[in-house]
Amino acid sequence: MAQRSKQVAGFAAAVADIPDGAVIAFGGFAGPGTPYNLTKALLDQGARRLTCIGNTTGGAHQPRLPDIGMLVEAGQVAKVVCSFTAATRPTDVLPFTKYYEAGEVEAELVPQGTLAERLRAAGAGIPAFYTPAAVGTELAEGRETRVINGREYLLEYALPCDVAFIRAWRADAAGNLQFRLAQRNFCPLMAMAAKLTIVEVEEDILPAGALDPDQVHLSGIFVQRLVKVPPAPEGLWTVRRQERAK
Amino acid sequence: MAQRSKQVAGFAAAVADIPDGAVIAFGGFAGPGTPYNLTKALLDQGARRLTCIGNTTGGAHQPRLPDIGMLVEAGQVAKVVCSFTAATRPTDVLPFTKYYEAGEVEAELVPQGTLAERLRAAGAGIPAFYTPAAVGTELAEGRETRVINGREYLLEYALPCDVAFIRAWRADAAGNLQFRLAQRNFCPLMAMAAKLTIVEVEEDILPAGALDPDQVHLSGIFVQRLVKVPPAPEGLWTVRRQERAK
Amino acid sequence: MSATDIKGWDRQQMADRLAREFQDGWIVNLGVGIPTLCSNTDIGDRDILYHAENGVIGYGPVLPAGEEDLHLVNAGGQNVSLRPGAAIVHHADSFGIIRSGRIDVTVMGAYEVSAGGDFANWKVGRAKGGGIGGAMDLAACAKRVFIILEHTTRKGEPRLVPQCSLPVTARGVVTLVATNYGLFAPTGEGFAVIELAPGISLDAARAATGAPLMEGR
Amino acid sequence: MSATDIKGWDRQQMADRLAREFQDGWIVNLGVGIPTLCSNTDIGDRDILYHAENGVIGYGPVLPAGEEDLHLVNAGGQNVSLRPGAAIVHHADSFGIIRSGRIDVTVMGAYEVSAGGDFANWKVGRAKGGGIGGAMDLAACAKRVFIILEHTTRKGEPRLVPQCSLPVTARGVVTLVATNYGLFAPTGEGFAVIELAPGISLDAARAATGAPLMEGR
Repeated sequence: MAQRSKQVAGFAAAVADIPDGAVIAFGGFAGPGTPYNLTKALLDQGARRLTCIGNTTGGAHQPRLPDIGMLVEAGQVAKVVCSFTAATRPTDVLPFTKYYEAGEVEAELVPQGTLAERLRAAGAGIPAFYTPAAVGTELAEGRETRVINGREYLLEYALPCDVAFIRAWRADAAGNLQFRLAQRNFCPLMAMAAKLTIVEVEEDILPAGALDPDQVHLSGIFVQRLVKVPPAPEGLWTVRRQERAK
Repeated sequence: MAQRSKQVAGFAAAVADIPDGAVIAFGGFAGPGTPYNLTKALLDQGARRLTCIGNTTGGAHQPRLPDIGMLVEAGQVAKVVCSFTAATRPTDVLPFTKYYEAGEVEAELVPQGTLAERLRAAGAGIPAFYTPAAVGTELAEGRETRVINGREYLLEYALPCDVAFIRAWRADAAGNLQFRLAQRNFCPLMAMAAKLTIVEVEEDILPAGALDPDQVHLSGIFVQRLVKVPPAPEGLWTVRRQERAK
Repeated sequence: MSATDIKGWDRQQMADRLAREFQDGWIVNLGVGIPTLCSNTDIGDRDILYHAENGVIGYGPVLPAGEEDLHLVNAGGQNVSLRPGAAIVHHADSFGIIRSGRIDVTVMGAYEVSAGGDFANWKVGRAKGGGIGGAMDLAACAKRVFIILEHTTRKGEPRLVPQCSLPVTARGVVTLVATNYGLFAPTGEGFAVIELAPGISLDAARAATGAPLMEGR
Repeated sequence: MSATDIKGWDRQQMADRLAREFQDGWIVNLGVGIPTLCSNTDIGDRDILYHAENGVIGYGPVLPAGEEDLHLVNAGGQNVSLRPGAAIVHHADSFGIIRSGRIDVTVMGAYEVSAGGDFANWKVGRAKGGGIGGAMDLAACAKRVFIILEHTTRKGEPRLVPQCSLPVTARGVVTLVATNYGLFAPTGEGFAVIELAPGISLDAARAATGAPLMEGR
């Protein structure tokens, strides 16, 4: 059995065929797992009318690294699906918020656990499920609920994606991934939900068989393309690691 | 922060307080992950009117090790929930089947993926979900279905358990587990679905902190009691390993 | 084995013939019994990933006694080997792979296959209950369902039939059927004959089949 | 800080006071902002497990600059340490822990808390959209919801109110509220005063609260 490598040459090549109108999920939570390099390549590539799924639209911290908010600013985004369209503190203002307030982009605001579960459902072939989150809130107004064993639940639908951009620590050529610590977050779920998963990988990509099968966090079944993050300044790491490198 | 160990002294102590009428999930698939020692202790303990959840009721192979079928034979079981109430070949006859045919025990037959997902749902606080499995079959007759995006799905409910009996390879005192290879199967899902998870552990129980947090397959949040499997003949391993030890 | 004198392909040959249909890059799930023999077939340069319901992804041939790893079984409970690039997931993730449509083909045994592509493999008529395992999830969700079965029962009755008499596992999903008589495809009205096993004539196949057999794919 | 001259507890003291309520064996989730300060509190012999929405289970204090692991953050994005027995799960499993009722207490910030135990922390009145994060899942499913907030707005308006004026995050779930003025418990009709911060009189607290304050727990 031949095992072809899923490694591709660079970020531009990895995102070249993403069409206008694609639904793209962006991994990451407060830094770890965020696909900065793939997002930068998509800014360069220019696909438009995108639907972008992520926990946040980014931009809460300086210096900024490529994020969904920058795609919005570049006019590439029709809609975002996320658990924050505004910052947790009303005094912070996200770059995204002004585009949203101005009606230049749509947003679907989803509780974080529901977002994770909707992605997981898409990846698991579950078209819809019930959840207790958001019952009795403005988000549930006019929506279908169901009482099960005496408690009210909200019907939620799977959230399938065309593409997932995620970041991992290690990968083998078959696409099996390991995440390090908080890097895992939404990344495996988005890969499961997507038809095409593209991964930026921090370490050198290993030959198939180099990872212990018991220690794989995401099976290569869910992964189509791998790109090694090159050293800075060509490759984007994290804000703080870049600062430290100076 | 003190970390108390979840290790208990022996199998009898670990199962002593399981009451009549308990709903118990039994891990394992074709050998690996099967909690033979905990099942044996439950046979000795004698709790009755149990609901037993497992992929099979066991007994398809000789020599037999403790299984749900033996609990049925001992008169301890009111109902089983499983994906096989008969063998895959009609020429094989499971010990369970004659009790079921005679009406001495109830059975709920569930497709294997639905069984796994119902356990996972219980562990994830999802009370119900839709699945394509079993649509159009005898199992779906008279049940609620829903068309989503043009396809028909069956409504399935979570399957919560009072107790899970599972088997793991390694554990730390905080209850974090590692399974080895095919041992994983239903075990983490049953632990998530249960109020009380009791684990038989093959290797010596390690101090908290000995397992890499990235390499834990089931968080100790889902685990309450750990028992080390002693060497044979006191501890039951697997049929073949016991045979080899002779 | 069929109870008749006609033999045709043996079990491994039936498995080999279906394995020839596996395309490069496919993810394949093999059911208990004859289908597991497909993982013994030499697939040459093709990149085929075998998936088992119990979460073993990327397994290979069954290992001989004494070389097995007792923690490692396929869905049939056989002690298999792992290929480079293997990964382990739990049962919910394994069936997530199945339900999300990522299995290119599932190969299963059956009691009956109908001309319309229905099949029955979980319950015999007289029994209370049955043995479903992962068959209903796989049948409903895999991109293709291939069936391997003896062409007739031990009594010589056809298993390729106009309509299933037993409770079905799924409807309208079977696209290829390998029997000891050859390789067939349900067409709705009957079965197309793709290939006959050595020594099996079209007349002999027609005589042992409950639905019309049409020549050509 | 409150815009008034009255200070009472500072942020760490508010967090410390609520952390004193954590019982031995609890699993605790800490929200962004002041609640994260609870993980700095010395909890002595108590066995407390801190759970973060991003799947970091068993974390400890924030690490000083230069000692951080950049792959490791809590739900507030702070670089924390891990305690022995820590484990990492993905977001769906992390919220599975939350929804299945395994979080003994979640501590969150808020704009308003009502006498009936409703609270609002995701949307300010004028905004389109808001910032929910994990708050709605946690509020609906944790065994207990504790809130930390400044007793009044910068303009001196009460945040402990008869009814929330902002869109709620969940209804009837809050059991304890720590403010710079003290520790309070919603009773339905108002708030019970459990403890007042040094220098805060009952009259001063009443004057800064939008609902009746009752003495005693």
